[in-house]
Amino acid sequence: MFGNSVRGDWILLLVFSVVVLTLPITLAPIGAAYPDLLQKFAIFGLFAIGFNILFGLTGYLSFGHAAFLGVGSYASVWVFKLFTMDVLPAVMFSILIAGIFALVIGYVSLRRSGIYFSILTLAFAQMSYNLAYSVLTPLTNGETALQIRQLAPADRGPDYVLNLLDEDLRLVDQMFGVVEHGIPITNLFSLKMSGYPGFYFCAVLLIIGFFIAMRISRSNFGMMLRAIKSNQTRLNYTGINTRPYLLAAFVISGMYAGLAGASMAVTDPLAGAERMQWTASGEVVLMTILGGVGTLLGPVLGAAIIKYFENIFSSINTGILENLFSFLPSGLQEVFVVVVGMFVGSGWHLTLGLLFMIIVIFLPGGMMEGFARLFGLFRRNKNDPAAPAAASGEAATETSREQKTSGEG
Amino acid sequence: MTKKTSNIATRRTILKAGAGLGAFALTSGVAPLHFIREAHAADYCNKPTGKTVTLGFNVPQTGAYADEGADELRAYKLAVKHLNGEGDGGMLSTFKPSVLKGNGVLGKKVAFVTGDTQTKSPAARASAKRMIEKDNAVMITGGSSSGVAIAVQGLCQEAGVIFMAGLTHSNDTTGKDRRANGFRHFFNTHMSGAALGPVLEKAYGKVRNAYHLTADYTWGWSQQKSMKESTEAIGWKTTKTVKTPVGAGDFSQYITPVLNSGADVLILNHYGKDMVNSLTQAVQFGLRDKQVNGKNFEIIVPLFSRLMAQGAGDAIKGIFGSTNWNWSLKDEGSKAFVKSFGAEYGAPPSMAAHTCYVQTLLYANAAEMAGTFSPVGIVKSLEGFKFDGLGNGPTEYRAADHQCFKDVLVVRGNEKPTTKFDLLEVVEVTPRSQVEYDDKMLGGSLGPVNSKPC
Amino acid sequence: MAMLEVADVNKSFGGLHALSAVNLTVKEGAVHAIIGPNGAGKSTLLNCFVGRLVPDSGTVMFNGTSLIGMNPYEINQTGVARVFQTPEIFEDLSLIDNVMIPAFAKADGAFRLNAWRHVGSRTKIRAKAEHALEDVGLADQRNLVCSSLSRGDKRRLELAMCLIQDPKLLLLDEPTAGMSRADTNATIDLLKKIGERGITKVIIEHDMHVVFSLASTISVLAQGTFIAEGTPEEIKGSRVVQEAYLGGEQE
Amino acid sequence: MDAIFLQFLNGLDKGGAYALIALGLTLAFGTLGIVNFAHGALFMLGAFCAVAFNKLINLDQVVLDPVLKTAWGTPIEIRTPYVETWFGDFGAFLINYSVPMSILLVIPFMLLVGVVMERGLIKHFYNRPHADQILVTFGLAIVLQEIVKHYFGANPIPQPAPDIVSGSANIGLWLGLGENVVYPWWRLVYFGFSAFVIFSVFAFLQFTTFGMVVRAGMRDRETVALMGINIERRFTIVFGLAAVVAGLAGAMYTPILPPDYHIGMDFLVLSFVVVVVGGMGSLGGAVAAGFLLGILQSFASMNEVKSLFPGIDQIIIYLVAVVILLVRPRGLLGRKGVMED
Repeated sequence: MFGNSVRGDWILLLVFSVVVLTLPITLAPIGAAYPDLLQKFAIFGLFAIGFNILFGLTGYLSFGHAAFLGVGSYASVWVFKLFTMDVLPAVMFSILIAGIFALVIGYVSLRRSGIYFSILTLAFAQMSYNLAYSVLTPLTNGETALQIRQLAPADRGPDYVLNLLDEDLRLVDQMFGVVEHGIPITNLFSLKMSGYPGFYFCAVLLIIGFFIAMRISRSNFGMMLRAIKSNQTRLNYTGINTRPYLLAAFVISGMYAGLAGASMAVTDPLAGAERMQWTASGEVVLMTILGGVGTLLGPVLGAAIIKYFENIFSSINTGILENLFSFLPSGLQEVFVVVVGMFVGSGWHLTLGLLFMIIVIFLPGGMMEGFARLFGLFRRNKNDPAAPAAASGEAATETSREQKTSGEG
Repeated sequence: MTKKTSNIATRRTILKAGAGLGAFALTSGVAPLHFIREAHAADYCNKPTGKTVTLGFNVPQTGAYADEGADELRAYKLAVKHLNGEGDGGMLSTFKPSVLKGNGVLGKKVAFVTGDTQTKSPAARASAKRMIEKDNAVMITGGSSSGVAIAVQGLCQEAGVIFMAGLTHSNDTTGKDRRANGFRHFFNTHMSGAALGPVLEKAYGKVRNAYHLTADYTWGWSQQKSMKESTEAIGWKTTKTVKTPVGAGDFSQYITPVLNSGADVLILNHYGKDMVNSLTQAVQFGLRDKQVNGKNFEIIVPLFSRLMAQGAGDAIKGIFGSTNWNWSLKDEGSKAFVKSFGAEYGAPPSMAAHTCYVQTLLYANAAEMAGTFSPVGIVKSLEGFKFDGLGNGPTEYRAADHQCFKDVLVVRGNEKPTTKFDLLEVVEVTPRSQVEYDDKMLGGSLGPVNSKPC
Repeated sequence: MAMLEVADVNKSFGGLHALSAVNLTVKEGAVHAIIGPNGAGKSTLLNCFVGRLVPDSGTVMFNGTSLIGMNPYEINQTGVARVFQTPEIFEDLSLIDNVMIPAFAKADGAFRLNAWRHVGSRTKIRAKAEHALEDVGLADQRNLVCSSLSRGDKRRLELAMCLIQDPKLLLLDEPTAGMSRADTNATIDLLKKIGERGITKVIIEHDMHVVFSLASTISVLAQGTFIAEGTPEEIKGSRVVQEAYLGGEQE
Repeated sequence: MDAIFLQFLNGLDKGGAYALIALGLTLAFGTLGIVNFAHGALFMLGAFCAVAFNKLINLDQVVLDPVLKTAWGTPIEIRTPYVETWFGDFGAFLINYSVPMSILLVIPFMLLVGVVMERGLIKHFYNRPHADQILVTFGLAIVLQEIVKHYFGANPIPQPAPDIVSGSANIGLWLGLGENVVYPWWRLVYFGFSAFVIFSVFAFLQFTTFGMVVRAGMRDRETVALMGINIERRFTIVFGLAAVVAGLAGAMYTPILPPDYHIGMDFLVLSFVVVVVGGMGSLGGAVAAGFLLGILQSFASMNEVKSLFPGIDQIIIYLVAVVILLVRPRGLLGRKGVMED
């Protein structure tokens, strides 16, 4: 369907964009069409896409990517506090800081490979988290999380002790004479970034991020990254120094994480240390694997599924279930409520765990593999002789489409 | 559709395409939705328009505080029942002055939505946002830690709904992080310290050396500061204060230095799992069998929760601490509440459950008094509201910081519990006057009430 | 003119002397075979050329520059390519990608952040890669994923990957090991054809049929040191070699 | 001096726990090449075996008090454990020793869990990418946790050690150190126990033919398989053994750390760090790293050290991990080529 041409990529991008931008309408029936969750879909989609550039293409499994997300959030909130509530400078600054952070951590961690690399990244992230939670409180506001506050009084005398955690400066905004009532809201050229505008902001970032990831994946650089995953030794004997490639991929994916962190701060200007904990790093790993490692769409899908479970399944309580099964006779209704109740509300983790197992047992390539098989079935039913080839081609749209599609043709 | 296609076909560069899509989004996506929202714009956020009013119960359902969250949720459900006139009415009958009639609130039936905070600020905010944006909740309540409470309180302030804090003990919630839209019934670290001071003096004398182990985050520091101040006020010396990582699990490396420090009191500024572990281990190290400076070595846990204390088993016996409320209290309100809760769930309520139940009633009553659910109206009726019959004796919501002022319970681990719920005995009810402080002491300011439409 | 000069190379692992005082000169344009019994140190020697191992002492000079201490990728950039005993290819990628990667490496150097240039858009390199696949007879399968190839085809692919870089020196580590007689002959023909391009080759080989069909010079390694060197005819006639090696092996 | 000695003891004790957890993990991880994110859950299951055993032995007869009522009006229940009714003092003795005796339940139960897990799930993942292994074992860990949470709640559950070892040992007197050098008996027991288990596992692998085959299989699986040995079945048993070791570590730790359903996750990251710092595929490395990290963590928590480097106790483990992995590319005793790609 999407050939291996540049044109095919444009079509994919177009379809992706349309789907993302119409989510507020299409997701309404499953109760996911409200700004916060849509924002989360876009933000974690972005995070997972970036993570996939490293993990999906090079095979290097970072277990500390949440650190870059956290750093991005902190950087953004500091820009909001010190300079301006306009989001663009914050986003730029966050990407930059996350990039530098990734450069340093990547430079050290990439001296090792395999599980040793994973543990190095994990160690750096855990150190960041532990320090941010406690010792670095003057910079991070610890457990309470870094937040936007009211402005410090304008007429500060020479004896005034400025406490930047609890009062803000917003020097640039003040220079332009912005008047604030209470705590201000982030904005993009004075368009408020909460609610749906915030979602569209994140959605546009997601589309741009998707586009860049797609280009990287199809590029020479992307091919080199895939070659690293496939056989690093051969690459070395082929005249390629793999370290700069790995480092570049690491930094790029770190910058994606920084961007995701900034988007979080934009839509919800509060940066806490939990964002950097290993569970957060693990979450993006799970998202990517769940959707399909090395595929373009998979990570976005995986992110959406996990966030959907976290926000919607956890909110279903017995009252809702009783309504849902009210059409059943009362005895049966109770049974249903009890049984289903185990999997929703406080049991949403159980459902998630089962989902992980089922997906990985039956669909080794993640959700995207499932779609590829579905397409395959669909095609075969239509008695199309080229069906199997086309089906695998569908999956390969994401990975290495060129190789497989025409392979059997 | 043709417009989009031509966009892509003709434009080659990413920037143009991105801008095109962005523009598409802003023109055709945002505008209509905003238009729709504005179309039936209310005068405040999530104004209930139907026959029900929705409250958002945001409690931990997974993670270390899941049981506490479950107990909170039970209390909320009970409160909703009572407000809607079902069940025995619980504290509705003892609550004075109250205008609640047991027919819902302002003629609307009370409905609720639930969510999982996971005891993480971002998750708690996401959950609260869902309640506000999707379920049109007009009030959010719950929480089992101060970080979460402060984060959600900030969110409610921004969104323009009322936040009735659940279990949050840090000074900051109504101190430097206080918000006009947020209210706290629970007590704080300052009150714990102030209440414990005199009791400790009576029990352990004026000459003591205290060693603090403190959870290394804001609540821990705040608790340590309060305890240090109040114990030093009765003449005790502070030997050392040591910060311990949150979730350390094994505290042995922090406990052994206590043995040689010359201290004769150990103060554990820990809560939840940390408290269970550090207390269990401190007792295992024989601290309580020790004699230092000719005195028995003592351990103090400033904030006790019966629910969590179960995890420490026998280790809590005889240990002093403070609590917001305990089910063994004999006033009419407490009796009514315990009876109603126990009959419903077969176990007495925890202090977290109590505070959540009370907060719901207080909110409902305030709405009834104001005749509206608008935050301005609620804030006006709650500020300076004096009430009784909700288990804590005469209580006041102070206008300056939205903190409840009431008597504080000093409790002690029960030496001979008759049931598994009977873990704490109340040794002293410290009067309100003794724990009260100036509202400027903790810094912060409420700011304006946010009652704008969302 | 000497292209590769190895002087006094020693390498030991623990107490085992894998190479002792090895000297070797490979002339430009030569097809130089290194033979010897198992464990004689042939692969160790090759590993010293490409930077996988660093000799304990001695020098390895390639066109006047020392290779010692250089990274594998730097050595490759000086014009040394290697075919491994077990094929080292990019198993998950297509044949064409496998050949294009070394072509890019040759054209772009060790690192370039060419994240924007579409793989398919560089027609010149693609054409070259297809040509290289044709040379080894794999052009029909260019879009297959490599893991599906037979062992012999993998070996030929690896050869194509080396050839596309136009190396000055090609190191072949048992290029026909495990191949059928027909495949072996095909490989010999292929290597002969490449020989016409004038690439200097060092071949390690067990199969004397291959060695005598291809080599212009043969060196015999036994127990970590060279015991003889000469043209195929000289080696065939050498008593020393027969005693040390051929006598036991030839049927 | 006394303080340093005590911290050293703490380090040994902690190290024993770390080593025990890491040992089980590295058996599965280094031997079978499985990234087992459910290892923490196995530890947790072991701990809850002790809880369940305790509950089982405390199964009680409920008699409703005719007079006393609860605050909500139902009669107060008087509970007497059946074992006490039936066996009297011996019953009380059984209850008192429930934690050590729970080993009797832990060993068969965890062996079963391990074998079922390997045969039913892990077996199918040997040749799958690590990513898939992570997802499936993590999913399994969550499911196991939720099941435990469903039955035992989320709060920690106290598990008292037997009375005889519930106090502290006055080591100071024995060794001629100060009188403040005391150490809880149970921690000494735990240390001895972990040393015993570690020693047994090593002896088992070192001196039995079974162990020899497994060790050979760790080095080169294919060759051993070619020799006609049913390595598959042996690996099943190894996985079962790993589960038992993890379970024992968990069960015996309950008096020190009252278990809750989440306790496994708290140990998961740590156990991976210990295994990797020790070096992949090395049992000795895992044990050495466990003790090294335990001891360093104890010393880093000393007030004197903390005042020099604030917060050092929170990051010491990770810091040491980074340093070791940079100095020694494959950890303390790791072998080349294991889990490097």
